[in-house]
Amino acid sequence: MGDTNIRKIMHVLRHAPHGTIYTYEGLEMILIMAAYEQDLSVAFIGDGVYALKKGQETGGIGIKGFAKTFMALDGYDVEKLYVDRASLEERGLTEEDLLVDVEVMDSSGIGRLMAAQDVVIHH
Amino acid sequence: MGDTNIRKIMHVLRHAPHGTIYTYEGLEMILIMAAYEQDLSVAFIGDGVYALKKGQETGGIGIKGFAKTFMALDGYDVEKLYVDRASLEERGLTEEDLLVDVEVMDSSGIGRLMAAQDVVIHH
Amino acid sequence: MNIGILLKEGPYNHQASDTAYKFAEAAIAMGHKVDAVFLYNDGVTNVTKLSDPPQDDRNIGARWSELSRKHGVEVLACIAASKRRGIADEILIEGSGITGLGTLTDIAIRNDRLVTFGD
Amino acid sequence: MNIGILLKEGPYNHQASDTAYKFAEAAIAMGHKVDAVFLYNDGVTNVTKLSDPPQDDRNIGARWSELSRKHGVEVLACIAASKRRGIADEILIEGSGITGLGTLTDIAIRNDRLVTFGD
Amino acid sequence: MLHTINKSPFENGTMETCFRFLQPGDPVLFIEDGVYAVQAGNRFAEKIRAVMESNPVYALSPDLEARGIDRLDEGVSTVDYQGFVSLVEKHQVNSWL
Amino acid sequence: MLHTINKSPFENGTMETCFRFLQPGDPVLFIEDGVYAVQAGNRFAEKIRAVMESNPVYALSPDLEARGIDRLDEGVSTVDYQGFVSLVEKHQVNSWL
Repeated sequence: MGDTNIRKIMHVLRHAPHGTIYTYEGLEMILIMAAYEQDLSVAFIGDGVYALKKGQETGGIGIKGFAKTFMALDGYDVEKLYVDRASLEERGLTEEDLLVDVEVMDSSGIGRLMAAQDVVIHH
Repeated sequence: MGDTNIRKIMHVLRHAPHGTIYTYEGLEMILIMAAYEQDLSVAFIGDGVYALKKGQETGGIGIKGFAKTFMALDGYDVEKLYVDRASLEERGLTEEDLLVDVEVMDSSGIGRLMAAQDVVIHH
Repeated sequence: MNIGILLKEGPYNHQASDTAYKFAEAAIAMGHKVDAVFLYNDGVTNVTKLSDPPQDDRNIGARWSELSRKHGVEVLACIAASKRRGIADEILIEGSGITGLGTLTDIAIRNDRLVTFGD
Repeated sequence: MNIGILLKEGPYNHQASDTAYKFAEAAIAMGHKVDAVFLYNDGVTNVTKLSDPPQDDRNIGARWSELSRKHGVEVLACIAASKRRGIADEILIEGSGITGLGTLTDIAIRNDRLVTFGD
Repeated sequence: MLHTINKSPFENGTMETCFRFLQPGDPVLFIEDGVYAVQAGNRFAEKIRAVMESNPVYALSPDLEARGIDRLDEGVSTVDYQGFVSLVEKHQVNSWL
Repeated sequence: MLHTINKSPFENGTMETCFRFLQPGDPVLFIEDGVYAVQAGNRFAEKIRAVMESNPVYALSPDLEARGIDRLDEGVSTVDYQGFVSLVEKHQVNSWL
């Protein structure tokens, strides 16, 4: 890997928000890594798609909300956001339910992108 | 509940051993509670049935094994051990694969026992 | 009604601590007695006073401490689970203690309900 | 081959710490360099020196400490995750440290592999 | 007996396991990530409907709001934390973790 | 790319999710509670067989022994921790947690 300074790093969000901290701390990691000018991408798979659901109001559970931080990713030049189509569909969600613009892809397409990464980190 | 000193307490083991500590710490709890002369029972449901699998040798993973402790439950007067039949069957296991004598029951039977408990603790 | 709570996961990583706290708060507001919160498995890490979350986030340890002080709720961590995970007397939040599983048995026996929260 | 390890769960509760350790040990035995073990989420609780497991059980913290001392493996806990969970300088095992997520990024960039263990 | 379920049924088998052991009339309360089960139009709509033929089904409203779930399967009731406590007043509790 | 799976498929959807994203030829390694997937005669035998048509499947032997699993689905290879490292030498890693 010494022949290139740019690594392809994919973060895979697979957990629903709030029930566990994985999505939130995953997002914190993505924001830091964004400053390092690597080739970053984020895939939302399974319950990970819920992280992008519009209308999350966390006041009642007493946990700080962070859904809007996904809208800031663009400002950090994290623009490759992939959402697994099958995960959306079985949850009865469509692109209109999501807070940010994403690329909705089939599993095989996301799988091909995954296979091309230097580093894959699941959250 | 003031009218009786004996509580019906059911422990439900639902996790496989070794991958997480829940089964092991669950067993520690059962052994302590056994000294209090309550009406204790233990149900093995889902991956919990793996706790009783014969032939576990944990030397290679560097974790202390505890399967044989289940064989000691009898000595602590914990004799009500119920195993969910469907959980065994989908895992390709039979009573012969298990370390201790248990009562293999249908879900509905275990469900009726559960419903009669004062306390149910999942591990 | 007298209620005991069994909490089986640590703070922040799982919502269990938050739900247990909100449940306890609601029960107290309704006039019930929350007798004790017993911490087991990773739940014992709820009572370290070294926790220092961001200022705009909830402080879960401090919240348990206050519940204990204001409403007499015993906040107790299992000793065997605590030893494994490095929870020791010198780092306990005020109002909490370390005890054996026999205490949980007492809690299960003397209360009308034992409600479990975890992963 | 140079290897970085990302460990996302605490000791004892999940097997992740054990598998990560056994993997690191095997890689070193095969002549590879294990550059660093980075601790994230509940993984930061791997490095508390207050852990005191039963004598017949493995001591996971001491094991990381020894790996660091014998083989120069950096054992690093994320600072934000550590603060939430009460992992602070005064209770760290020898050979471990607390650092930022930038360090993990460096680890991911400078090694041939980043291998993750968790729940 | 009150059964609580705190896991998403999409990633975890807890809900389906719980349903096998339910007794008729036992209330079921979805909390935390469990509330995704009762979002209208998802893959589990038929299973939830089947359970509701014999069991009352509740979901914790602060958990629904936190997750942006506004459309629920028909027949699901919502409760807040005090409503959760009220259910616990009436029933012993079986928390399916 | 090497895919590792550490969860029992009976309680958790990780294995089935991973299988949807696998590329032909990618090796799959079951570790920790994941190894229950390849015990012969269980409910997942057909799924494992289907994956093996396009992908090599491994299971970590110390994890199999710890769980008392001696009969494996035909075609599954076992590796120890050094064998795990050898797979990592040949492939980038995708740990499905």
